[in-house]
Amino acid sequence: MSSDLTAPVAREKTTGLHIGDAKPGVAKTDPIIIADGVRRTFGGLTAVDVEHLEIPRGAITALIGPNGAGKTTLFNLLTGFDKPDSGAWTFEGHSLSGVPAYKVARLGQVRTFQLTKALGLLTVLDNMKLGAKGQVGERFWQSLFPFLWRKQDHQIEERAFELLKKFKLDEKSDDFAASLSGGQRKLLEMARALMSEPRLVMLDEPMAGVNPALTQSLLEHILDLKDEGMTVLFVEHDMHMVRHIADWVVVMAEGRVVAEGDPISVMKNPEVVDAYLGAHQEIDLGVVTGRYPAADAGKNKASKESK
Amino acid sequence: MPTLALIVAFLATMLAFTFLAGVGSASADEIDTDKYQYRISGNVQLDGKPLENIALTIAGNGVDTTVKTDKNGQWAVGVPEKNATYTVALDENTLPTGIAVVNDADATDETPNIKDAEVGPGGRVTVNFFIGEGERHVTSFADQLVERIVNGLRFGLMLALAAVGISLVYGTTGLSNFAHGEMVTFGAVMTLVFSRGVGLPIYLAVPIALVLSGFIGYVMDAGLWRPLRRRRTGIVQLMIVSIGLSLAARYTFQYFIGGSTTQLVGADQRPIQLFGSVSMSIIDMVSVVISIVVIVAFAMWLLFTRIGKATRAISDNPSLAAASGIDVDRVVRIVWIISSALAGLAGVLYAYYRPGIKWDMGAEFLLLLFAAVTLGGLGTAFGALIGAVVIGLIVEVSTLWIPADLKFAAPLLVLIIILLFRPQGILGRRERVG
Amino acid sequence: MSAAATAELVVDIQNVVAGYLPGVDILNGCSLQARRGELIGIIGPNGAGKSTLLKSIFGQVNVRSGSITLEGRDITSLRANQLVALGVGMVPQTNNVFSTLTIEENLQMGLYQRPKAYDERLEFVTSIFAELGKRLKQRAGSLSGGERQMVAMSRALMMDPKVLLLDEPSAGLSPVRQDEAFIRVSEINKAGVTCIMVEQNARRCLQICDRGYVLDQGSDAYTGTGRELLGDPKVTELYLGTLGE
Amino acid sequence: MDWIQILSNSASSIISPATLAYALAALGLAVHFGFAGLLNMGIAGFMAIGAYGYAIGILTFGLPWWAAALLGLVASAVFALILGIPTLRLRGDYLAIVTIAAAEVLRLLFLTTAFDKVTGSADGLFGYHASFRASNPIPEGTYGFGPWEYREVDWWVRILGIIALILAIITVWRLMASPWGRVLKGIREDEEAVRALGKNVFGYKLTALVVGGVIAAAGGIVYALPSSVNPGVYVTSLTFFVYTALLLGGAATVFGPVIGSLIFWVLQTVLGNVLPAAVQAGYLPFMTSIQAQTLKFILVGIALMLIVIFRPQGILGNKKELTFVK
Repeated sequence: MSSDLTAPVAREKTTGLHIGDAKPGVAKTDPIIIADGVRRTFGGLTAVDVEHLEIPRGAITALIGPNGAGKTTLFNLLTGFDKPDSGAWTFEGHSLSGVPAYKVARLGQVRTFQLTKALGLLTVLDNMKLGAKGQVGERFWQSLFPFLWRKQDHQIEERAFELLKKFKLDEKSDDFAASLSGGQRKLLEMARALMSEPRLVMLDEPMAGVNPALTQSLLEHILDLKDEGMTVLFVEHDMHMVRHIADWVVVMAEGRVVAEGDPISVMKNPEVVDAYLGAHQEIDLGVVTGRYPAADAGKNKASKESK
Repeated sequence: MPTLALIVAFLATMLAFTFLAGVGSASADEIDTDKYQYRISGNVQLDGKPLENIALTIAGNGVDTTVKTDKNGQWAVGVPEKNATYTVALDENTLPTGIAVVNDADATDETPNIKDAEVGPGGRVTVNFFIGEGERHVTSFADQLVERIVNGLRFGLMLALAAVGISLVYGTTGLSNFAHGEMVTFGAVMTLVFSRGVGLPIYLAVPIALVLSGFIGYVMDAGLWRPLRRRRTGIVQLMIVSIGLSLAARYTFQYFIGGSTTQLVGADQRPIQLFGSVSMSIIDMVSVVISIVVIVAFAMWLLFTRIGKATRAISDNPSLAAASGIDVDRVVRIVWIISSALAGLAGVLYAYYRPGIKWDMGAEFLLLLFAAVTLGGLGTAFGALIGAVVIGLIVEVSTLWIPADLKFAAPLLVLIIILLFRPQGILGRRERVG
Repeated sequence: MSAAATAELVVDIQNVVAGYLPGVDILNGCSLQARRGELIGIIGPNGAGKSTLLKSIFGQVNVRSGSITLEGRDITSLRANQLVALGVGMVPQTNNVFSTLTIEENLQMGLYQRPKAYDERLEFVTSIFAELGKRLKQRAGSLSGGERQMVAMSRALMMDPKVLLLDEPSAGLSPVRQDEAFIRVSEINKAGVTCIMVEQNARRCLQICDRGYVLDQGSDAYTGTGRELLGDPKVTELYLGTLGE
Repeated sequence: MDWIQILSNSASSIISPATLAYALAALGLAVHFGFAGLLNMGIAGFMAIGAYGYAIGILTFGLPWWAAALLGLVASAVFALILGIPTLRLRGDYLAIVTIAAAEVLRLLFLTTAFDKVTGSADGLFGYHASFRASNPIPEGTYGFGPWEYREVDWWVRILGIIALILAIITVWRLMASPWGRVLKGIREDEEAVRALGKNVFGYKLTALVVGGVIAAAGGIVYALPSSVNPGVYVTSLTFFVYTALLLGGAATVFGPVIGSLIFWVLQTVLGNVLPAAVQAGYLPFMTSIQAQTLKFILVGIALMLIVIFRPQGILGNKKELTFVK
């Protein structure tokens, strides 16, 4: 079903996620994450300053914004990998402030990284098996007695193979993860995260460094997650794929949430246009800098409109 | 905070041990007699009866040892030098009440509890005190503190010479150089070779040793570290290579100078009393002046010269430095030469401070260097400078409360505790995840 | 612009294949030309190899085949300090100032190879970045993102480069600062410096550049003047059209 | 030169208490460095704790030898906890510096005259053999053949050493073949990634530090069993020698540390016999026999450099799986 060979089927977007006007900090009908007043500064520079943010359950939410907008820092804060200067947030009602990263993951909120962290000197299969939760054999004393964990390990292995097949990595299962290509590592990291049966999957730039042939299949995988009942939050700065798969878009700039909404309306939002294309989008910098006569610029605009 | 509680408990236990030991142990009647071949000994008696647990401090020529009498009233301390003078001070607080050290016959010494002991050609001397009823003579706590602080600054400045070098190397290349201690030893050993060996006067031998130290730095960079950098060897690998180098160098010194301690010319100079209970020999004073002058010159170099600025730029951001047209390899080579020469100088001064040159003298120095550099933040030369002075002070001042043979343990403990609160080091930066 | 189009070639990149890991090519057969006085923009989707192309000019990537020449001289795989001596300046995307050094020291590092020309070059640089002249003793680490970007450009300009390479000068800046950065790049170019700029903000980049290259999967898919590319439906589809329609 | 004697000595060193002690220490270090990626430079401290714990247990507390050995192991576990809780959050190079400092503090505490009654300060501890020898089931006499001919006491030491080593090997092998070992190796590769998968990285590192520390302490006890506890042994050089043995065999392997220690000591014995003999025979006229003994340590240093540069994975390690990941 999820193959890069079949043509992408447009899937139904989830709607009705918010209550009231789609503005920054809007309340959601069924939020999975609620964050309040989260601030993080790095030596005077404010990286994140989010007043209020809710992430809708059972939908795919994209966190977009230009480089340096604080997307990854917010990710790190929400997953316990960094500590905020102030603020609080909950995941499915559990307060997560000050909860260490591994406990956050155990609660069912698992993340991937922008720069892939495939464990290079472990085999692909071992990478996958590492992802499974609640393994008896991972406890110290039990690990010494294989009969206590062998059965569970086999079950985990089976599940790992299923996922690997789905992600077309099953033939690589005995190779060291270091031998995979960049795109395959992204896939492996995502598959590994799924081994823990998460309820919220957080993907930090899943498409960065992935070749276009793989992009389509990655998108399909992300859409599949939603179909399987998971919530997805991902960071991306390429709007192309955001429009394709996201049900909800949160736009950040300079550490703040500047806009929220469904992909279509967000892209029409002047705040977003500003954040992405510069404040005064209508002004042509070529004209401002005197490189082009105003008339030429107008012509260009016309040609675009005609399209 | 169970972590903190555990640490506090651990430290408390250690402190308790220290105090208990101070009260309880009694049989430390012979110290360093197997380490050094010469000795000062004595017998403390009151009207022919031996006094047990009387504390004596033997100082001079870098020795600073406290010893207690055994049940026969006897004590002995090993010292590194013969034909040298040491100061023996009896701690009157440890005498029975109402008893003090008194002057015999018609002498009018104001401090009869402090005596000079000259270890002659025979290598042995006996020092005894006249003890009877009388008024006590003690060095006040304030005087002791001042003396320790002066010594601490002196030691810290010397440490700083080597610490700024190891820090620069770390900053520019990422290498935690475990062989830096051997570069310290190298300077001392070369001075020995050219003064005692070749027979040059010390004021010629030292500069030659420093030039050779700088040259060794160049050779190490060109022959070992630069090729490894080219291969993009990882920092852990580099660190372990430096450990191998340290071992090889350390035993090479032992191969040539043997296992004993050898003194440089002038190590036996008499200290001159300066103020309070502070006294230094001419060489000590010259050492302090040299340390200060060299460190100031080094700081000027780093702050204001073109190469100095380039060095800081590389420590800050090596790839941007290269993108600015700085020949990183060349600057790193200069850093190696300078830090190696500074380590050599520290070695010469340390040889006078310890005193004596021994094949593994750099190894004991290295950990203090690491402590200093880590305290100030890895990679920042000025941090290392401050860290070194702090470590020097901790080493000396801590002996007011803890046994002198634990004085090198104190700064290492301080280091561990500091890293508890700032895992990235005092000036280190935390990196973003992901 | 028309004068620039006929001027001599400064940078000539022919069919470069390059990558970081053995066996994995990021660039596969990429070509690019810059003439004296031109402002070249390189755009393209994530992972297309934009930054890698810039790094291959600056000798930071292994170039496996193809050639890179500067004024006819082969500069493939020269070391950074040699390239600087030949007149190639680089403004990296991140970590582009010496944060523990003062602004003045940052500028001095810029013309490390010719310290005598400092006063003369400072005059030129402060003619574009006037505000820096008053804050020379300030530590670069205390500056905001936009100010750092200016220090970074100034540092690179100090060496009087024949060609200036800029890696996403707008990255991490707020919209207003982004525009400011583009205007500065334009001014630098007008002052006579050939510029090659990689940008994520494609529209802005194409608005000011003389010619643009659209990279896709490691090779140059489209090229033309900035205006042509802005108006090209295929380019819009591939890269520009994702927003603001 | 008496080649027969030299060969015999070298062969004998294969099961010498020193070799067994190094093998245990290197195995402990493999758990720390090879499998968990912890740059522990204080392995000498763990060995010292084992040795002193054993000797002090007998001499000060009057324990039977086996209880004293247990005391040494427990003490090393406690030391691992005290050392690990504050330091395991540190970056690799800081961890190295702190652990080497901690081991040195420990050595200075054993060396100071302040605790002379318990630690023997510079003299170390000796004369604790009675209970151990009394427990020896082997009747008095000399057994074995060829180079491996020992008295019953010496056999008893070796047998216990070998048993300890086999137990340690089985434990480490079981651990590393289990999901627990998988997590540990994952942490070595990238602890953030493993943390993101819900594993308590700190807990695993601490456990690994304790396990490796206890095994190394067992090495310290085996080292102390036949002779005495001398503070001069537990210097930083010992840590470096153990690293050499470990890297020689292969840091991320179970048998590598054992093989490495074996080669280390056999070579030490060969050089320690051949070099002085060569000097006496006049082959090395520029060298004294004391210098010849020093030369072998110089060679250890050079060997360590060469291994790390040219064969970082060791003899048994897989080139792809070399452990210098950071």
